[in-house]
Amino acid sequence: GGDDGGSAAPPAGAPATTPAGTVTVLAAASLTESFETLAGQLEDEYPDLEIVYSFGPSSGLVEQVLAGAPADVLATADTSTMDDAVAGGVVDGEPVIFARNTLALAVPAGNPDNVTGLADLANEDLRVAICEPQVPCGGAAQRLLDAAGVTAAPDTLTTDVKEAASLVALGEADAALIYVTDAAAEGDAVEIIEVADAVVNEYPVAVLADAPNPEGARAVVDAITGEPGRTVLAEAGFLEP
Amino acid sequence: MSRRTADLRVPAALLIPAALGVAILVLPMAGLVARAPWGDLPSILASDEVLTALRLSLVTATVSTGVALVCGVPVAWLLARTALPGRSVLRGLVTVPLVLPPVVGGVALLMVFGRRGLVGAWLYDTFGVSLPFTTEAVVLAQVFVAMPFLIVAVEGALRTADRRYDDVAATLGATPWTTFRRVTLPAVAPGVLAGAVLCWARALGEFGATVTFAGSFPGTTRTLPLEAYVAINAGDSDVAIVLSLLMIAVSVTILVGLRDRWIGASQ
Amino acid sequence: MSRRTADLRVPAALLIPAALGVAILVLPMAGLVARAPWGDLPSILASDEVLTALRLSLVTATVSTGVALVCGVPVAWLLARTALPGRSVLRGLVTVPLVLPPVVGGVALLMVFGRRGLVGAWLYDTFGVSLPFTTEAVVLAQVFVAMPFLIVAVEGALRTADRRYDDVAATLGATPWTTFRRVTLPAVAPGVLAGAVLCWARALGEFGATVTFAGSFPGTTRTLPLEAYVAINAGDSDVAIVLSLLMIAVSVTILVGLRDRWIGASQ
Amino acid sequence: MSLSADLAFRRGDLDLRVALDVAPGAVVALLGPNGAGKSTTLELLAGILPLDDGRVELDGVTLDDPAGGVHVRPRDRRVGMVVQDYLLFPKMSVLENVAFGLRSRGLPRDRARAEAREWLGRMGLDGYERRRPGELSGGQAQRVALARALIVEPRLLLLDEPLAALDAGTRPAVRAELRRHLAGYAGCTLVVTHDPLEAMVLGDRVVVLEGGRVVQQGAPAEVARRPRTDYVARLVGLNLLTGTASGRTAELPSGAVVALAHEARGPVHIAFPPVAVTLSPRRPEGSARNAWPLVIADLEAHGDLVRVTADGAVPVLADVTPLAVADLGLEPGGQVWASVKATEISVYPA
Amino acid sequence: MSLSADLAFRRGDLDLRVALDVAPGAVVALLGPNGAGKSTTLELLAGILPLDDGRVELDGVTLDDPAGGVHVRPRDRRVGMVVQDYLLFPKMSVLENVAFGLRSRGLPRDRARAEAREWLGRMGLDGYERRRPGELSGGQAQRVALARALIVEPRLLLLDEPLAALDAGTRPAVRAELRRHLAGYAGCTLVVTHDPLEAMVLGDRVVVLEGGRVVQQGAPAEVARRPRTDYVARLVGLNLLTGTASGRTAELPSGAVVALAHEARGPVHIAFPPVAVTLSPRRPEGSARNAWPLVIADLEAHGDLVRVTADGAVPVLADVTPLAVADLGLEPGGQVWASVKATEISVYPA
Ligand SMILES: Nc1ncnc2c1ncn2[C@@H]1O[C@H](COP(=O)(O)OP(=O)(O)OP(=O)(O)O)[C@@H](O)[C@H]1O
Ligand SMILES: Nc1ncnc2c1ncn2[C@@H]1O[C@H](COP(=O)(O)OP(=O)(O)OP(=O)(O)O)[C@@H](O)[C@H]1O
Ligand SMILES: [Mg+2]
Ligand SMILES: [Mg+2]
Repeated sequence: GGDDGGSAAPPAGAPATTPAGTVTVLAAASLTESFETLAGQLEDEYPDLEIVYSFGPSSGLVEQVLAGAPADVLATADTSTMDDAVAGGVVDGEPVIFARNTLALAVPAGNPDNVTGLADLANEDLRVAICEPQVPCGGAAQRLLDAAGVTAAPDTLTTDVKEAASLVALGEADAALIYVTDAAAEGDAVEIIEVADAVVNEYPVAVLADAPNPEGARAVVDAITGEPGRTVLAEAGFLEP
Repeated sequence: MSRRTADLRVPAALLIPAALGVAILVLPMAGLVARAPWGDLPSILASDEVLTALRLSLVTATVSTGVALVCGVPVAWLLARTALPGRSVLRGLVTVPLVLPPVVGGVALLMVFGRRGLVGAWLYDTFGVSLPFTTEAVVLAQVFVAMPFLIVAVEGALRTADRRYDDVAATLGATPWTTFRRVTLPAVAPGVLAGAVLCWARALGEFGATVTFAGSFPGTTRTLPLEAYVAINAGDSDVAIVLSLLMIAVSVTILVGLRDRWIGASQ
Repeated sequence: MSRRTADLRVPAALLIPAALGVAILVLPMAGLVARAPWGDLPSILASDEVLTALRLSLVTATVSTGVALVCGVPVAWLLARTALPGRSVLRGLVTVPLVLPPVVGGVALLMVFGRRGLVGAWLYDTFGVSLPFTTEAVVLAQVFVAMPFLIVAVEGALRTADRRYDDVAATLGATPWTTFRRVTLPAVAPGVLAGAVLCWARALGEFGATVTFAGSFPGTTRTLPLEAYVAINAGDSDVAIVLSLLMIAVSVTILVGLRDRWIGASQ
Repeated sequence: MSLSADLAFRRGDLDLRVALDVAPGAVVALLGPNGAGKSTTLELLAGILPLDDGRVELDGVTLDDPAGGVHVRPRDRRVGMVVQDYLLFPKMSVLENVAFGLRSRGLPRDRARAEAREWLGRMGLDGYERRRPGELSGGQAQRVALARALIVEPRLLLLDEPLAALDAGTRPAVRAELRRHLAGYAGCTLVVTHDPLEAMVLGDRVVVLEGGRVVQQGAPAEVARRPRTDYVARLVGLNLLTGTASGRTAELPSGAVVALAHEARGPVHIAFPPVAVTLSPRRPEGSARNAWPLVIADLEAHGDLVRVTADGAVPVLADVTPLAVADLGLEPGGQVWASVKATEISVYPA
Repeated sequence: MSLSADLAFRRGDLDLRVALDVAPGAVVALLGPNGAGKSTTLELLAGILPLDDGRVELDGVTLDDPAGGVHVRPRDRRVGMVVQDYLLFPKMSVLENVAFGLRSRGLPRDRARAEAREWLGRMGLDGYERRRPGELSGGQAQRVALARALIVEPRLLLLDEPLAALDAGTRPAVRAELRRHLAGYAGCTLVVTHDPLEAMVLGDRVVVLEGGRVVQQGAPAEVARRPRTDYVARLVGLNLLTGTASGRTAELPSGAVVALAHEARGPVHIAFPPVAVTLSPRRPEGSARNAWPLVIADLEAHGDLVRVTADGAVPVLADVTPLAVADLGLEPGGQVWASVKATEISVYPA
């Protein structure tokens, strides 16, 4: 249980001390690498602090919080899922945007089909993967394509940006619109073609209303939104808010 | 034996765990029903996308079950009835897709049947055929994920059945194929049916391997679970719940109808 | 019958589809093996996280199978052997978790057993117990998802078995419980074993319902499939493949060993 | 403990209506052709099949009464049953099979096993305790089934051809064991058998079933002497004719006339043994007043004698010596005269 | 078509070593106590069980030769088999069961069914074509199994107690049908039976198995007259003693001496029928030179006679009339003298 952290925390309203106890963070899966680095740093700084992460799809995390999960912090990959949490009254205060992500045109290593820009996505002969319009990366892709006046001819609408990324990495898709961070995570298997005016996606974080350890939670949120977070996130390809 | 006297009193030692088991399985569904946005139901269900996805789901799951029956029952028979060397390892391998996280399964399928995969590259170069992103790929993904259920269930049934009937058929001059078709298979029909139900249901609910290997395109590869997953990822769990209830309703109707007819006929 | 003469020649009508079936199931694994980063293997496998997740996976899958056996076999018996009214609807309901996309299943579990859920609220208010995000929740999610496999397989076996043995036991004065325990159950042991294998494997590979209902906490709820998911999301698909191969290796070893022992003992 | 049963049951073509009364401790031998409903009768009494109508009372307690909604479950009836195909529990050892009933009634394992061991000994199966049923020969399996049923001292014992698979050496021993057991047994017993000798040895009373109905019953000797149906006649090895008597003659439906030794009137059965039939190539001139021309249908060696089946207005079976067969040149299709002395014929009302 | 088999096989306690030669068209009746290995012998010949050693040749073709690595599969042997528990295919109708073998050999469905229908008729099962095996009585099922085996005209016919479940009325008819069929049949037949009459009627030759070995074989009449083992003696209803003869007497292992009618030397068998035994309360004074004091072990009604089992230095079975039982006051445990005339005794080398 996540309850044990509560007893170690100072009583609410007490003067701020060094954060201690266990802080449970529910975070979108795409934040895995960055947040684990960040946790290491924080725990070095505050020896009494222990950060426990549960990574999962944003929507599932929100369901958990709505069902009364004894967690302290919620970080999602888009604002709409966070809005559901706010509407459910489980968030303490206003969520804060701590990172943004941009889309990039990804092609397999070596760019075998000589993709040059967004216009190639309309090519029927290319195998194109784009995110489903209803999910965050898909919405962003739609806006980007609309702005560029391109009618894409996708062969698959992936439900998760990771799928599009791995399709490119395996050479099954000739081109895909994916987040820069996901493209970066695929390493050498994927090449990025820069796109102008890539629309962004925002990552909000919030302390939860029923947080067993609000002190610690606030310290963690501060770290995410502050300098330490910015550095780590930037390394993974995220943009500043 | 429709006429045999049924002992209606059931021992508590069985009834109590059974009730617990039913509760675990049925209560969550009650939760879904309670949570469903009944007002929005008609509009969600009547949408073209949903109907297309439903049709695709039913067609692919049924075709996959057919393929699994044709290929899987013989595999079960090999495992249960022959002295094949390395049989127990084969049995283990055949069970593997059960434990493989479906997404990894999809990746594995891509690596073999994808355009650059072991078999896929050859198919592509020779015939110009590429499996991913086609309805065939959906079927292949479903077969991969669901056939093991059929195999294991049928093998269990074959082991329960009396082998001596096969011997008798052999002395009457029947080839192994005739024996299989006319003696062995009818004897294990309930087991095959059970396996087919498992397989069909698993194929209908299949998501991970499909989305990775076949992609998700309306009309060709987007089945109902994919539709539901999209809704969840878009933060629209209400729609996901409605779609799930739809799948439940359809499959329960089909399974109940089918089983009652089958069981009725075989008694 | 270890000594009976085995007819090693297998009819082509069975061999060809069987070979196809085996190819569909085994080739993708070959793909995984081909792709695996064999050099990094030792370091990945030796990491604390992986070992923790492995232990957690094995423990929860085994406990879940135990629970499913205790609760599921009686349910199968009810469905196959009693004249329960509404039996075919119950059979349909019990099969539902098979078609439910696992993530939706997780949502449904939250709605019932979550701290604000139908049953969960009562549990929390009365006993101060909250299920989600505990190892118990992992087990519950796995039971929900995997028990139907056991039930369907065991019901199939029960229908194949000869009911007259039960009658004989009754005339000898055996209670239904004794009959069940000493006559019925041994007769369908292969079917129960098959069902347990399916159930265990499905529980081991379970991901969607677990991540939603139990979360993904290292040490308490992050099983191997969740670990693989985390790896994929961290851009580490190699790790995910290694983890999958680990699951395959473990489960094949256990299943092969267990079945050979069981089958050896029961002959 | 007495049994009083009135059974009505339909299944497929079978329309069974049987009334049975068995006195305490009595053994009834149930005879009848294949498909007569013998096994069905036992299953009804065991409570495995439900009565359509009627009533079963054992020792004053109503076990079945469909009209009154009474149906006692098989396990509460304390019946012991041996079925035609044994149905030994395949996953239990022979010893566990036999001990099963005692264990089910709550006896501790050791005592149940000791007693089962004793019963196996009586059945000549020492040393077979640890075998599985699949490792037994047919006759061994049948003896295990018998021991499994007898050991529980049921109030009603239902045995369906319990000795059919036993070899000629074991059968008398097991039959004697069974007879000994039944003699000291207070419950009622029904034994189905196709062996007339077995019926006579084991049964206090014989009940013959045909087509779901009781066609004859009585003491074994009575049934053996005065068969009432062709089946019973063949069973006890007599020729049986049915006709209408008036004085010293009886007319058969075929028009043939049979001379009788005593006066009789009305419908009668006419019985005589095959050895009483004399065959001759021409119409006999002797004192036998009954002589009919017949055609030989079949010859079959039969111990020291040959059984001749002959058809005609008065179809008969005749037992003759092999010598006679050679002398008379008997062969299927040949003509022959059969004669029977009136004094060899027994006549009783039909 | 002739069969020549030399079988060696071990399973559990059974150590089977049997050599069999069956002439073309001949019928061998296989007799023996339960567990002797009769069913095992048939399964070996059918190819269902593998020989440990030896050789099976049918019509000059080697079917089994483990040393040479030859094993012809059951389906290529053209054997027909009726097993003790029938094993009718449960999901097929009776007609389909019988037609199965013909269909398997490629006959078109209609012809196979027509022929099956004919065979069912011969077995007295008209009208049962569409039943499932589960809806048959025991005897009906056995007749279907017999028809299923006979219809394929196998080269080797293996029948395991094919008539055991038949009622007394049907049995002679089915036995006659079987005999007729076998008479016009070129293949070899082995029939397992526990019924001595059946063995005599059906078998051209009798082979007796005990404990996995052939203990006696020969023409039925020869075996019936000169039994060589207790089992055979009981089977044919004779008393059998074994002793060492020197001149007109033979000494038994128990020390008792038997007077013989003719000279004999060396180890001999001594046989006499139970009816030849006279029982008397005191030592008889008549011409019977063989008289032994015995204790009565058992009495059993037996047709018109009572069979008395008596133990002592010379254990015997005696058949006496019920009147004699009453006169002599015979009862188990009572003392009695048994006497046999030397002329009633047959003696032959052991
Ligand atoms: N399940 C069934 N459905 C329809 N008819 C059945 C069923 N079971 C048995 N019968 C028929 O009922 C009749 C009586 O069967 P039963 O088994 O009682 O005969 P039986 O007297 O025991 O004969 P046998 O001496 O051959 O064992 C038979 O004609 C049989 O075919
Ligand atoms: N699977 C087995 N394993 C071990 N022993 C077996 C097995 N099957 C049969 N036996 C034994 O082998 C012996 C011969 O069996 P078989 O069935 O050949 O006897 P049978 O002569 O047909 O007897 P019956 O007249 O009782 O049918 C028996 O003692 C039996 O217990
Ligand atoms: Mg019967
Ligand atoms: Mg046998």
